Amino acid sequence: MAIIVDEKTRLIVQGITGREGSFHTKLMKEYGTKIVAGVTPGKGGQEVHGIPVYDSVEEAVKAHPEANTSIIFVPARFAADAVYEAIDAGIKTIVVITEGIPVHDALRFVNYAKSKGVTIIGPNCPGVISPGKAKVGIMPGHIFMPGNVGIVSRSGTLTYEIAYAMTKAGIGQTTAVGIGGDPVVGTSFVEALQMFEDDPETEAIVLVGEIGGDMEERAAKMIEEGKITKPAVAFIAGRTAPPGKRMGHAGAIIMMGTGTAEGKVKALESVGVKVARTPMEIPALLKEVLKK
Amino acid sequence: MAIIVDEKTRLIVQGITGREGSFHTKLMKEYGTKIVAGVTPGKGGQEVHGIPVYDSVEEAVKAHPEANTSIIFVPARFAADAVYEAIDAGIKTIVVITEGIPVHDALRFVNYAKSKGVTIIGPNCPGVISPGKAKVGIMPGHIFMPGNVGIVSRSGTLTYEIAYAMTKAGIGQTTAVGIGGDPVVGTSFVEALQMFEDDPETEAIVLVGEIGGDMEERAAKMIEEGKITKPAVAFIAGRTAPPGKRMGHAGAIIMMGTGTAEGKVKALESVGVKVARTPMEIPALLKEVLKK
Amino acid sequence: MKLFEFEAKRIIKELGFPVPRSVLLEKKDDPVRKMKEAGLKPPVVVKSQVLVAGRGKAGGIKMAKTWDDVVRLVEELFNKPIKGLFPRYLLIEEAIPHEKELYAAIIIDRSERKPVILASQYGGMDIEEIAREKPESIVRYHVDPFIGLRAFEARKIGRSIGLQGRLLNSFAAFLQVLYKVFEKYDADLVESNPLGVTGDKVIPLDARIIVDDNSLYRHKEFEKDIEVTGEYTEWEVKARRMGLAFVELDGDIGIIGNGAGLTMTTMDLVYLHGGKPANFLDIGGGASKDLVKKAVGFLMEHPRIKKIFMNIFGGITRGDEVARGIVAAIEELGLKKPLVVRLSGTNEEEGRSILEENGLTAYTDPVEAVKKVISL
Amino acid sequence: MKLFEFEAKRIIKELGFPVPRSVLLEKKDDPVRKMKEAGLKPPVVVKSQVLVAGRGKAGGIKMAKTWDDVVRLVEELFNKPIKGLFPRYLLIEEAIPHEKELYAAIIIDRSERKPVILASQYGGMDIEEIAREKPESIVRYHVDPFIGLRAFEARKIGRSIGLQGRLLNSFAAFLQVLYKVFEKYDADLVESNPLGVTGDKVIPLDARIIVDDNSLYRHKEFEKDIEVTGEYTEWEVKARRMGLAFVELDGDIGIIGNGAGLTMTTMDLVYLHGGKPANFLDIGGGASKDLVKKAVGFLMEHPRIKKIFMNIFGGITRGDEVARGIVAAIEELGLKKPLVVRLSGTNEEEGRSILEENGLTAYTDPVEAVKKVISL
Repeated sequence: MAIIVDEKTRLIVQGITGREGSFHTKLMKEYGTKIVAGVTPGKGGQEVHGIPVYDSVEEAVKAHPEANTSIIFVPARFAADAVYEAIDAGIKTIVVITEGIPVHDALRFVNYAKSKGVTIIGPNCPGVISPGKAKVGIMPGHIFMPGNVGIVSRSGTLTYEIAYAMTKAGIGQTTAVGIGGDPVVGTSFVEALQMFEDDPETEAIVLVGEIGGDMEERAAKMIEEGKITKPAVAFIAGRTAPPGKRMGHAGAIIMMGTGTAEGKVKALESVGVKVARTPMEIPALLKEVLKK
Repeated sequence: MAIIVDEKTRLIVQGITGREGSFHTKLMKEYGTKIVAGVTPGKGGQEVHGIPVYDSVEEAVKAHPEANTSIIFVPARFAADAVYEAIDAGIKTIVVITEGIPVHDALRFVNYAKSKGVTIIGPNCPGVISPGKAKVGIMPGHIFMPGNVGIVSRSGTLTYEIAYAMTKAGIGQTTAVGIGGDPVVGTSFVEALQMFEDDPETEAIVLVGEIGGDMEERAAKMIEEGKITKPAVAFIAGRTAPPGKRMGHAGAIIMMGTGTAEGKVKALESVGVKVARTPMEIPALLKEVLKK
Repeated sequence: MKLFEFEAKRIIKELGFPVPRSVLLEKKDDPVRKMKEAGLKPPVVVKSQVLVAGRGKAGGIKMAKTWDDVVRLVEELFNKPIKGLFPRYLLIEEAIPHEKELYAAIIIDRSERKPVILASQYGGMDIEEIAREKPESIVRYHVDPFIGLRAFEARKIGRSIGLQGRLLNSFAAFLQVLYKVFEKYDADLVESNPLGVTGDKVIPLDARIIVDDNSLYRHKEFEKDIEVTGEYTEWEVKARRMGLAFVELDGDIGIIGNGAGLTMTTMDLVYLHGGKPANFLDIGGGASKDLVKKAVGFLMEHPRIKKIFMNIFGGITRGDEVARGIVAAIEELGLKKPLVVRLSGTNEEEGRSILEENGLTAYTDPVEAVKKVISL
Repeated sequence: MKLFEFEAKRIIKELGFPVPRSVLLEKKDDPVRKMKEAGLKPPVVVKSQVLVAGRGKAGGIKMAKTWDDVVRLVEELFNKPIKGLFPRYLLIEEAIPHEKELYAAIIIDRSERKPVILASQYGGMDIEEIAREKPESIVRYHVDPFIGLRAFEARKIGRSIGLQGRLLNSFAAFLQVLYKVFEKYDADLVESNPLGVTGDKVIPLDARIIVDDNSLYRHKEFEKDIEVTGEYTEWEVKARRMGLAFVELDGDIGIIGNGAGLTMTTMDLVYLHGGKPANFLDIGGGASKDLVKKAVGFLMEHPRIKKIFMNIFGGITRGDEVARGIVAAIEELGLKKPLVVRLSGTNEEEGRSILEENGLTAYTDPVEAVKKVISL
């Protein structure tokens, strides 16, 4: 097993004719992901890397009723519309790669998705990979390998860094989820952790956080409450980031005293989660917790 | 039994301190309706005709958890807010007397109510009376009498006229529902007919329509489809109303050819519903159908 | 409230969709100078700004190919009544060559209680006409009022009337702007007919907006002299200014009722017994003495009305208030015309006794009352 | 993008809530004449328009009781830096006597993914300070973004901070306007602190709006010279104009990374190994050759930066594009400073060979690379 995407994933690529959409469609296909259709309004009838393109998600789903997942590469101004389109066409898992989506747009479509029972990953995320099964994202596939550790991360490249270090150390992954770096994302640490907890193949979890918000603190609380029984290790980026410059604003106000790397590290360590000082330390920490 | 309101009705009056709210609270109370609380923001702590007034529906419901129905007398500009307030406080039946509510407001709160499983009667309606059990509205109570005929009507005063004629002829009512004269109302003929069909005490139904829209045609279709098995008689107001002056606009466009009194009379007669030429003919028609 | 074409187009442009370039003309204006100031030159279309359906067929829209045409047609149209109405404004618009005319509108579907988009590839005729001649061409699409019209939905509507490529995108963008207009201005109706197709773009050649009267308190920008609109007769304008819900008909028996249904039924009853109603006048629910007085006084003054029939069944309206209003009207104006009153319902006894004290009788049975008024 | 107090107040007023009467002053303006034109007279408050928290405590807000005070304080405040920033504008506002100061704000709750209203009866100090001193006084209320803030909810919030009567209604009306601002302007934050209480009305004595940068394409009205805002350093302004996500720090090692997390981690690594990062520069996902060239060139020009560390792990970013960008930058500007590159991920081999062809080596291990850059 795995979470979010696996061998049963049948993918639609929204924005398939764009530069990034087309490039990553090729890479995902090469990785072995079953891509059934692409969508670009006005380009219906074309083919991209052998994949048929439709004018709308509705038409794509009509022609390929097995489609269950969508990945979105469309530009920020049109991305919210693409998400609604996928939801209304019955797609149950939507990965939003697009960066720069207005936060009020995300606020709305994330709430809409929730009301329809749809899982959103992102926006502004690298996607999800279940090594050996399916890659629905833009991560370089070769640095991952199948295994029994789940990764959940707010940062794209940092995930690659850590997965790469794990793979080199012989530790494979069930699934790696990049939840996205925007203030409002569809799936937070809390939900991803729960999915890993429920996944029988996952034996340990790597949590990659960064400054801002209080997701890491909420994850720590979950662990404290005993909802997560699997061992977890963590890395938090931004220990040297200056407060107030970019992250120290609105988001931090509600959750007083949280939002700093120190706060997050402390919250996690206080519930027994080992926090690495560099991404490269993660494999060693994992080996420790997996031994037990 | 009866529909919408009955002896189990526990009523909150929103806008109880206003002129109409206070006047009709007195009349409803005299009729025997169990009024448990009134609400007027900023007037909490007062009493009106012995009924305690609260600042919000939430507080009223907290103090009187048996409350299940609300009647709204607040001015048009604030009426939508009052409806939302009642819905969010858990009230399941809301009668909106207020006239002059913008149709876009009604569009929204009617859809909101539907999503929450709440029954709205009105806006711009006289309310609902189940003679001998409860009066939640502004109709003169003395012209109604308990019995076995249900009345559903788009017009307030016309309902009184017909009920009065029935009562004088010795035909009583289970419930009389004034659904309201606005283009968008919470409960339409179709829903009210279904309620009467499901009510064991109701043996016949009087349908009081008027020009505009296609509610009467939809009711006829329901009867044709066999969903309504109880005998029905009807009156349609506006046979001499000039087309185009007030009703013959936007609303008629979707349902081409419908909207005129002639069309409605024809639709109803074609499914075997007797249509009275004057309100005064209703009792005679009812006696005919009840005899069978 | 119906808006003029020029107002509707101004709003559409404001919310982001291009409309034909134009100048608005009053009678005192020099059309040639105004056009030159705006950089417009013939060919142009001169359009009578009247709130009447079928304006084109009635000769209210003319093409001017030369400056001479402009001068002549402006003169002509200002002096030509369209279905009885003289325009206060003319709109002079660049002539837009177009290959095709579409239809697009948004209204409220009363049964579904949702906004509904209507679209057809056959524009340029009334929707009723399209419905008669090409019923299958009309596409209907319901919108969730909490979510609005999303781009993919607008494109779907466009595809379903046969559009594609850039033209589809232009149409979809137009529908989204139309929806914004619908929402922002509390519209009962927004319509563009015809919606022209020129190359890969759509452009609204005509536009209509009807604003929900109940919402006017939050659209003060439309507070204008209602006489200007031409939507109402002289006496209807007077009535509106007085706050009376009055519609003029062509008979001689003045009608006052409380509630639209009862008032219409009263008209029906008069007609059924051989009389001709002169009007519809609904004093609504909970009418005060003053409103009743105003209503009675208004019909007393109306020259075509020979007698008045007042049919009141009290609910929120109280019989005593009505009676006091009648008495006050008569005290002030005198009983110039026969007045028959029918009074039942809330506080009917009090009302009846007030009338009796002042020498008037009130009927209980409406049919009896109708027969009486016709016999007078 | 942070808006100035005067902009925030202008918006609040536009959407329907009264703010103190005021005039906006530039350095060239005569304060007395401008005030007289606007019908303002002392006592007034003179406020330095800088985008800095704690402006009052830093001496940026002064009360002027006489005309002489006005002239003196205007002169003084224009020449007084607040936390290093000189104001381009001063706001002169009528002094509003008030009995009490409240706090009201709307932000986005990331965890609940809902807008959340924050309110407290103790305004006038920072929310962090209120949270420390009167945590129980802060009321939080979540709003459904599809429905918005309804009046009864606004009243509930007001009651829960102890308001009642007309004051409650005024506060509720203010919250509803604040929510409209939040929605209409895609705000990350709208705040009024203090929100004054004068009689039975509230009045925003200060107001802050932060607009979501991602939404600026639909708020062209805020397109302004970013230098004016004082939010950014000279080099940050330059970077923004070039489209670079650059934050200036005080070290000497220039940092380029792809992705915020990796870039921050790169800073952390440098620091951990004894170096001092000079900046944060994230070239983001899918950077083109041109962007990379711009980024490298930018750090090459920055005077405080002595050496550059570039840490790239390719995902959507391709190693070959990055390598081409580096080569292009060096070709144009020369290799003025030591540059250490670490390159892994998508197209890393192609990238590495491009660099090698041009005489540069790229590391695979970031720790090795960090040690190298620090050793230089």
